[in-house]
Amino acid sequence: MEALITHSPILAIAVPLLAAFLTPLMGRLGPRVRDTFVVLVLAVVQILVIIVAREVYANGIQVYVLGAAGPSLAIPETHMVPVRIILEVDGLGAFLGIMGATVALAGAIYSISCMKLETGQDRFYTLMLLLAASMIGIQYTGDLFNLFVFLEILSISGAALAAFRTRFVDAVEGGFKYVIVSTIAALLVLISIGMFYGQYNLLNIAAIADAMQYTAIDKIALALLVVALLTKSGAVPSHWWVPDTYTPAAGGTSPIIYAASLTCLGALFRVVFSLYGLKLSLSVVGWVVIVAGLLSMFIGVTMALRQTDVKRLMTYHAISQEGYMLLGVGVGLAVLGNPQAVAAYGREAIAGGIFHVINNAFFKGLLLLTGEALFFQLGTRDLNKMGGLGRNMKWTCAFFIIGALAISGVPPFNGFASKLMIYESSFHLNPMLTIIALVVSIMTLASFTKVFQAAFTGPEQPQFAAVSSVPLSMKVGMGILAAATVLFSLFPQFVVDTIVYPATDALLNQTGYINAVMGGA
Amino acid sequence: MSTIITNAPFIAVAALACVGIYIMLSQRNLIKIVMGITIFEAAVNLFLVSLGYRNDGIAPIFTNATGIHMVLPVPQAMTLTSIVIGVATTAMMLTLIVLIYRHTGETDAKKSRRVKG
Amino acid sequence: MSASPVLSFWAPLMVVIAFLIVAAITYTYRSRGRSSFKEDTEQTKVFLSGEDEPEAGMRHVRAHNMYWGFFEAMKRYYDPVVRAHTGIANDYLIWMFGLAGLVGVLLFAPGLF
Amino acid sequence: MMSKVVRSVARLATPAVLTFGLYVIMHGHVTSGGGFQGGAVFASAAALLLVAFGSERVKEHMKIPALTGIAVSGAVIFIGLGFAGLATTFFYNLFVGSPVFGHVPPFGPAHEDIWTAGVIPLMNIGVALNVVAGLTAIMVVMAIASENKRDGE
Repeated sequence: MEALITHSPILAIAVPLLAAFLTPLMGRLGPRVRDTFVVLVLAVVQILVIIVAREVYANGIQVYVLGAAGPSLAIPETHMVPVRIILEVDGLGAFLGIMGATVALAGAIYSISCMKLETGQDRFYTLMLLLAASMIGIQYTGDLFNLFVFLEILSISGAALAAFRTRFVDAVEGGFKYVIVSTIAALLVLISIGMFYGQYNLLNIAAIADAMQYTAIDKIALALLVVALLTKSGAVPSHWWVPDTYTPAAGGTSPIIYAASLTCLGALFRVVFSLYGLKLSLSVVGWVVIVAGLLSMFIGVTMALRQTDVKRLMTYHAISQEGYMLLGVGVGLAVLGNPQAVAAYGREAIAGGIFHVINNAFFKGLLLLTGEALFFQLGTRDLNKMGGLGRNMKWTCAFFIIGALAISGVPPFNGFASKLMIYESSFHLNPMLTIIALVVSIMTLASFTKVFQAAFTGPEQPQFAAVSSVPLSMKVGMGILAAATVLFSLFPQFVVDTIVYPATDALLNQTGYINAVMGGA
Repeated sequence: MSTIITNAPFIAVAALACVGIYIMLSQRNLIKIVMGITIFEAAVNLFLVSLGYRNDGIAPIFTNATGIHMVLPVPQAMTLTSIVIGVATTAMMLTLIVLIYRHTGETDAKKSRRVKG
Repeated sequence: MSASPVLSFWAPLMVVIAFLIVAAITYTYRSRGRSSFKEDTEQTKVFLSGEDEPEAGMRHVRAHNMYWGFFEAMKRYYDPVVRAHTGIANDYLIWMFGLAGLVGVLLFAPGLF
Repeated sequence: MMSKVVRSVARLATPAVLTFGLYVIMHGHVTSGGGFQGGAVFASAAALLLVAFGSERVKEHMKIPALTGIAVSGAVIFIGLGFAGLATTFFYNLFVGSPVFGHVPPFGPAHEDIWTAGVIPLMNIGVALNVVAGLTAIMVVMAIASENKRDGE
């Protein structure tokens, strides 16, 4: 048991990675064996990330050194700096690990029925497990180059999953756009890694943060990292690929790809808070993040209002909700240099942004799954052709209502709790921010009313009279996310105190992050 | 003069990166976009390798050699990893272009576009 | 690890209980409604005057009809924004490199804010 | 299918290419090279065969499911070796001092002793299997795709 806890950070990455390559072998034993295997592996990953999280919240940052004589031997005796690949799990990493594993589990269970008739399912599940492994890897790693490698695994598997149903032209196109955008983003990250290595001869995030001088080259590297990770997380003004990619994503993968882009948002927070911390020009970067957040919110929601493709509408909301997270964290970042302001509202703002990340992964994932369920049953995503589906697809309708109310911030759902935290704290920085956020929230409700009205209400349409309820595994997949949403809605205080504030404090405590690897007081 | 020679790899990096970015941004043909990405990738790889260069250095296959200049092995390992990943992404992009061509009969980014707005 | 100052006054269970009470009241009120209403009779027809009911497809307000006035009023905002979403791969990369340049310039121009 | 000259040269060159690839793979831990480089050289033989004999004949001998199996087993070897070190840490070099590649080289210039470096040569083999099969599969699939298109036109 002790050994399991010590090795759990690497196991959470290595188990899905190994399972990904075992899946084709399992596929030769039959589809049922393979599906069970995949779901079991993801359940194990879920348990592992919870073990990691418990350990992190109880005993502080967990460091795991790969290939060393001991898992916590960060700096070899003959060297002054860390040379091995180091996993460093802090509150934020553990938090986003839980998010990624939960969404991956729900998506995998959902896909069992949804993908039953597709060809090449072995490859599908391989890619899904690779995506899950890379998602957790990005959060857990303490090494910049390792981060790049996981980003690339994420891009390739994500693009392949987006383009998986190659019989649809939009799927292929979405996959292509995703792969070129994320390749360039990853190359920008690689350039900045080269810039750090050229200056400091280091690759470890904590070690670079310790040695950081904030030179001109570091500024260029910061610009590249911020833009690359903003792009990967799908913030305006480089959000263009998001709707193209998520909309055609096969089966239960669209929430997983969405969680993957939220993971990239987590990597952005890691870079800004843990790598640069107080050394960067806080107000500039803070306001860049805030403006990106406001633009994402507003453009995302206004573009969503006019969509008639149900999943495309939801993906524009993904952009819009990402704006809230950026707004919250940006407000905290802008005042990071001022301890009083941080204590008064900055910490609250960051906590609101981070809480919104996990809330969104659940209810947005749920909505994307309901959109896919409509496509699965009707063969079309066009809202103009739908109507009266609430009669035949009761479960989907119920899950849709939960997701739609939560995302619009209607009390008592968790979307309201996290948005409330963002409104309250951003108001202190500038009241305009809060007003825009409120208007966007209203427009979110308006556009989901449109979906509900167009798809689920109204008279029964004759062409959809034979539509039946979705298969069991799809209900279970949606049910997991719906249950998580409802739980988070009913006990927001508990969730915020146990997992959100530790993640926030991990971001704010840069010295703690550095000392976990570099030693010292 | 010597500064030019020591900085020659970085000048080449800048030139390659500019060529790559120009191709990516200006060419509408999907395969040309991929070519631009590959050139940009080559620039990044060259950048990494040149970072590890030491004057009169030798290949880093020695154990604790003292008094001998060795080029840094870590950037080489990073470059190799990036090349491997580059192969995978290029294969992926080209496969998707083949599929796009099968669906639409076009390799032009504008004419083969099916979703927008 | 202090409690959130904002969420300390936020009690979702209270909202749920209030919702249940209101729902109960509404349900009692509804059940006291006219008992002469019968389903599947003339009463449920759309037109009381006896006109023919249009087909199901015609009775439903389609998605593209919704918020028409809003889009019309916001035309000056929507036209450029929608046009910017070209869907061409090159444009995505142009925005990305442009953004990188912009952020780089902002970082080198402190005192701007 | 190319002319007889090309085919003959390809027949002659293929064993040499394969040998060189194998050399690069097996000496990855003492000289420049390694699993990926050697694997790429090895797979270039497949490219040579594809060019010389055309995809029609090559795809009879290189079946995609078999290649997938090889690639998967290579990856499993690599990660499995990582798991094998788990008694200490993941990716721990557990073969140091053992008869399998276990020699510890003396300090100074490398002695070209192939029995050094512990798990690293084994990992090179795993990587090489993956790369050989992966690259070959990519080339075969692309060749088949282009052939199909030519028929369609």
